[in-house]
Amino acid sequence: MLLIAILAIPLVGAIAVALMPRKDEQGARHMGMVFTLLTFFVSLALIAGFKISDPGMQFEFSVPWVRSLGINFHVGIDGISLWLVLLATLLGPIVMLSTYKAIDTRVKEFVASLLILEMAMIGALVSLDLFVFYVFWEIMLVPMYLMIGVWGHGAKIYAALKFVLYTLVGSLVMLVAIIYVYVSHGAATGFYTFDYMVLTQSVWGEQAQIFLFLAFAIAFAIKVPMFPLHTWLPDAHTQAPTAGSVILAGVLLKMGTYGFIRFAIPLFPYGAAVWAPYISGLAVIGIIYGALVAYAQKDAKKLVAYSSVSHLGFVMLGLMAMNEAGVTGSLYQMLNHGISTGGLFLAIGMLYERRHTHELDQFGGLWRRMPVFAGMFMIIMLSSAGLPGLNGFVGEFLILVGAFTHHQGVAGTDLPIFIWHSRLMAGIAAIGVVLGAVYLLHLYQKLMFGPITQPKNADLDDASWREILTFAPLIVLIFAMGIYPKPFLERMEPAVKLFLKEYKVKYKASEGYTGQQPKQLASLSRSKYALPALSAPRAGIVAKTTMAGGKAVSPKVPKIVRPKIVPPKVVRPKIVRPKVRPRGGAAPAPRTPRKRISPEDMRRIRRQMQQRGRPPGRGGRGGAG
Amino acid sequence: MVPTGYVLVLAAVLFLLGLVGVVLRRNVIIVMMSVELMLNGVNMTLIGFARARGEMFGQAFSFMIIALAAAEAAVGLAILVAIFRTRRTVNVDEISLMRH
Amino acid sequence: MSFSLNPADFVHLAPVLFLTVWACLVLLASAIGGGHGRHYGLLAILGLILSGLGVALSWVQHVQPATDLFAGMMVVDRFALFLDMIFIIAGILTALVADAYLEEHRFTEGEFFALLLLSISGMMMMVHAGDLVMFVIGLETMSLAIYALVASWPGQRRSAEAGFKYFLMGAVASAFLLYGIALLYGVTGTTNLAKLAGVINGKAGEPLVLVGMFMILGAMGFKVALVPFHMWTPDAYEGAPTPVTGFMAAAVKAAGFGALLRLVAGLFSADAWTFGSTGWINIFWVLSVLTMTIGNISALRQNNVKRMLAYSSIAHAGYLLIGVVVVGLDPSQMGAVLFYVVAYAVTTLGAFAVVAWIGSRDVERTTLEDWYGVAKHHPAVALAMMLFLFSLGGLPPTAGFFAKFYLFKAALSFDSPQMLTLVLIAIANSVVSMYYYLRPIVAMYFREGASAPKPLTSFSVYWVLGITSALVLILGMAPDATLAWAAQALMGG
Amino acid sequence: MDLLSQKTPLSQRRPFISSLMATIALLVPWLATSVAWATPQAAAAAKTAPAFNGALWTFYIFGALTIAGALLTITRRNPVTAALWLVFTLFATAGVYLSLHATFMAAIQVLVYAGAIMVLFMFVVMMVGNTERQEFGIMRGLFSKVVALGAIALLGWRLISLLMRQAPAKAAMVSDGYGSVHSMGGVLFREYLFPFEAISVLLLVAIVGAVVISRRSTEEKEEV
Repeated sequence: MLLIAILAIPLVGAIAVALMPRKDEQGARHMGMVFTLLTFFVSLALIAGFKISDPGMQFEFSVPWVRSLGINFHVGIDGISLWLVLLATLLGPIVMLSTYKAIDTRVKEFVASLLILEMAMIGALVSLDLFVFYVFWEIMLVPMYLMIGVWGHGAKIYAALKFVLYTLVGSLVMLVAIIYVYVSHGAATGFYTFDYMVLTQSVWGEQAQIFLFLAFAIAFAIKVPMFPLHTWLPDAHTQAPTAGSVILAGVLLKMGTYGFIRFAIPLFPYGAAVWAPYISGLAVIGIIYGALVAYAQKDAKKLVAYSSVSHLGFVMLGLMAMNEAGVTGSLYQMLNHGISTGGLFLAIGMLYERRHTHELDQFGGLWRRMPVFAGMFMIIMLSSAGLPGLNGFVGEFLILVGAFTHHQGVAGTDLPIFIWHSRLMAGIAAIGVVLGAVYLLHLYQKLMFGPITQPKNADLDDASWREILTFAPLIVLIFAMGIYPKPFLERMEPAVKLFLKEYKVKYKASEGYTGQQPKQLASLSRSKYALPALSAPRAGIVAKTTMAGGKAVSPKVPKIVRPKIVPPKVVRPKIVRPKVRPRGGAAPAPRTPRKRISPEDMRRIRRQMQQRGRPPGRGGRGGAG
Repeated sequence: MVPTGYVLVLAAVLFLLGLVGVVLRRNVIIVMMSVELMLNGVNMTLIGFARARGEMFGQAFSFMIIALAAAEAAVGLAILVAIFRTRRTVNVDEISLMRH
Repeated sequence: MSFSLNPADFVHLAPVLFLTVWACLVLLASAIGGGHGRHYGLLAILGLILSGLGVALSWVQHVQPATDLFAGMMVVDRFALFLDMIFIIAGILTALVADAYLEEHRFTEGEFFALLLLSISGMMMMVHAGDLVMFVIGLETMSLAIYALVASWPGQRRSAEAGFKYFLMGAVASAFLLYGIALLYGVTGTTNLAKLAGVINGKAGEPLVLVGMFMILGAMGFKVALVPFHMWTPDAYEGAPTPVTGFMAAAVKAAGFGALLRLVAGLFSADAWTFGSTGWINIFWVLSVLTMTIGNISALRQNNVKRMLAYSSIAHAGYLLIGVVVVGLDPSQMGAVLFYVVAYAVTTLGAFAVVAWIGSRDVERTTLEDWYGVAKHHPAVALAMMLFLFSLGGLPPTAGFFAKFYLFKAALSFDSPQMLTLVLIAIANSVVSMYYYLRPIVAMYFREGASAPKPLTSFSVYWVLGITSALVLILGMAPDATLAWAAQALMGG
Repeated sequence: MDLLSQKTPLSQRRPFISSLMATIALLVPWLATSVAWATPQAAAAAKTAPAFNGALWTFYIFGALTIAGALLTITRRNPVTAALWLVFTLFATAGVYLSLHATFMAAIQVLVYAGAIMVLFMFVVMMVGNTERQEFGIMRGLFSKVVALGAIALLGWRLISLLMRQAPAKAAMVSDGYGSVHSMGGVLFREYLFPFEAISVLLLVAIVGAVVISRRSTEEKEEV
């Protein structure tokens, strides 16, 4: 329920703000502040209630949404998503604070969009149902589109359009893959569901995994953005208002990497292993390319935008290493990037408020006029550059370590080529670290040092209290995460370990499996959540329609293959199915809260399933025990 | 006794002549008359088939089509009149306002 | 050949008959009460609601499908009742918009609403038809009423021209339809759909049957604006009074697809046909790809919102054809296409209501420039329009998204590369379509208008906007009930 | 297709039109006599004398007239002439119907089609007046016309060759009352009862539609 509250507060806030009178701009800002802060404080309860040693999902909540299709509103977090959710809720009030001066037209709409965006981001991070995830994923588009289009500057319409269309291309391909997963899983098991926890217990055939992973990966890679698909990012960043850039860099881009780690890799481990070398190759290209292009920029915002491409290359590289150091490092780096790049955008936004330009040449020598601002900027810049002692260093270091031992990750192969591949990748990435320091220092030097060449810069105000307050939480976090990363890492660790363990198990199970249908693995540790208890599709609609393919195939050569559906003989255990409401009948029985089922029960149920249903030889329980 | 094939071919020719008229003629009223020719072709086909089968359904159907043709003609001609009424002052060459 | 008139047959068809009678009543009222400013729309809505109640009652009471009313001429099954409900809802919403619109643009009202009701009863006859005769009569009743409605804008040449173009093409299409029916009759000796479905299996290879079916298909393609037969659509949609355009896009399209589905399920999808040498499904496949692609690409360069929505309706017909393909393969998947019809109808009615709303007094403000800055002056309407456009484009959490999702799901449940290709093409089209759906949003939100528009102020339009946007959201977020109804709406069920 | 058109205005072409009308007038008694030939009794009588098949000859003659009339209808430049030729065609069609023993339909064809519908047409032709105004045209440009003609020719070739081959080889024997008012009434008021009623809705729509379309706006009315 806590997660539902965290989702509901921004939504309520958005509606409340939308209903406020148009004239009361300050009131709308305050209202937005109140709701983002409220969300943040409520989300702090997540840390308090988080069980460190539990690698599985916590704060789970599930309620049937569209019964006839087996869609549940299923949310939950684990060590992987916990900090990202907190990052989102933290950036909410910070961004809100930064807009007090920057946004002065249609304030009401802006605050409402911001709140809806926050809700959608959190929703995408916590959803454990592919359909729900997709819905939140797409809802994110709309407020961001409006933010860039309405409150942006320059070629804002072009940038907004590019942002939407790029993302849409990927996500629609993902939608097809999601539907395919749903349909094939349902056809194989008779249990139609989008539930992530159920679907991750199955593995698809090799061929299918390669394509399905690709479909998911395109969607996520566009969002990340990975190297050849990144072209929307500089436009969107440059044209967006500061708040938009901060949210975009801070959380929205993480959706891509999060999507990989949460959905693409666990669902299709074999596909991930096949594509991993290519992806890490692209990641490395992204690192170097992003850094070089960033160095060449004359526009501060574009520079930071390209630095994002470079930094997220690191994240992808670590992720594709598939070992503990790499994955933990990239998770950590996601947070770092959110904080430091968010901070950089904030700082540049503050300069923009003063000078209405992003041109590097327009600045210089600000150090003298704005010492406090310059100091804070330096800390953030150094964090972004990965100075030891600050947070960026921890993440980058872990990633490089992970990437260096990459070969141990890819399904345990020790072939020399993998070893050399990983060494090469890590080596090039290390150059990227150096380049990162170069372009960031270049940025800082251009802005802050040297003589004041522009007369307008001579009388700039130093950071106001509001601005200091905006930076304060970021700076505190930069130091905290750099000096004492343990509280963060120890909450990630169990989840990451579980992620890797399952990855290996599922990889082994799918290696060499060429069946058309997904097969279920009985042996995954997280499966205690994965009971078909959530909401079975209402008898009739889906089951009937998809099983009715048994029409006689005509003797002529079929151009379209009839659905090859084995009539599922699986009798699902009665105990765990919810009471199916008779259609059009009386009021539904009050939903009993979903029972946590003990491991004993689980074993019993599984035995029953095996005895009753599984026709022998369907390869259902293959895989690695 | 008339061979059914002859009737059907005659009907088809009527239908096609109507179609040619629709496609080639630019005079709206003649185009509408051509549509009537097409409908007559249909009617003749129906009656021919009805004769071949020795039943009345085809004829009843064609009866309906005559009524339908009357209704269509009424509406079409009414629209035509409306067009010409609004068009009185307009240059004839500018036939359609809606060209993109 | 024995025939006895069963009075109960009239009861089964009460909603249709009632609507016809009510139309006469509206006519009578307008004859007595005079022409202008009398809100005959409300009278029409009352009739529609009563008829809708009848339909609902029929749906609830429905135990056995009545398939042989009046010697097999009419059929009452849930499929038809479901579509009836769509027509009635579309009619109510259209009447609400029209009530304000007609007043603003100085129409004579009584006859307009009578025609609206008559066209709906035509649609009902068409989807209830158990025999090709009734099918044709229903189709023509609907079409003639729509031709007249399109041309009903007094003194507007554009409207009359659009009506005439539509009429002429429609008349030719009807002639083809009738010729096709005549050929089918000749070969099979019957026009009863149920009998035809039985007989036609054995005659699948007969060339005359093929020619006949092609002609019927072409004519139906004209009615629902499939691509080789879509030429009339933009002109007719643009020239027609906007409420009529909305009605055409929603109800006429629904009726056309309802009839097409009946034919597909009855005639085209007979087992021997499905994968036969002619491959009906393949034809629909190709038509679907053509329709959505050409519809979307043509819409890209439209500056006129009404015309753009016209092309978008063509594109949506293409998506709906995916549903036809699906139903052709497995008739029990009817729910997917019906849900899409509902979602599309509601959304497009809302969108056209906004288009109707924004114009005033003989001026329809339909170019994108006219829409600049609307969001500033009328944020609620702009928001509603954005919702409709996103729904048309298929973004969650709207009806359009769920409908598309459900349709794709139905299509992908056939494990066939051909269907996968079709869905992927549809996806590519969705992306393209998003480009032009965003353009009115750009105009409304991102641009500054020179002057504030003076739109219709009547509350009935706001009612429509409220209802449609609520429905768009409900269908997108809580589609359970509608899905269940759509799944029950099977032919002969 | 306008090659056959005459440039002379309508007023100077009266003699031709009156001769056409005279031809139509002559057709009527011919039709009447064909009824005698074409009735089943006559056909039965004809069996005894197979040398002369009355129905078939009726068909040949009226079929030829139908095609001629249709050709002339679609080639006339002047709508009035075209309408008259259409009337001619419809009469001839009625003759063909007679040869098929569809006596009731033949009567209806003359009464409703050639009578009522064509009067409507003539009325509009006269009302609209100057023919130059009536240009509309679905197909534009020579190319599209040629393509369309080609398509029609293809369709026609396929259709006609199919019909020749596939048509039922032997027509059924029919009883005396076939095609009469009585038998038609039997169908129309039994199986076709509902369509028969429903078509009245269609006609109602046509009437209301015509009224709606030809209404002027209230403003316009005030001005007039």
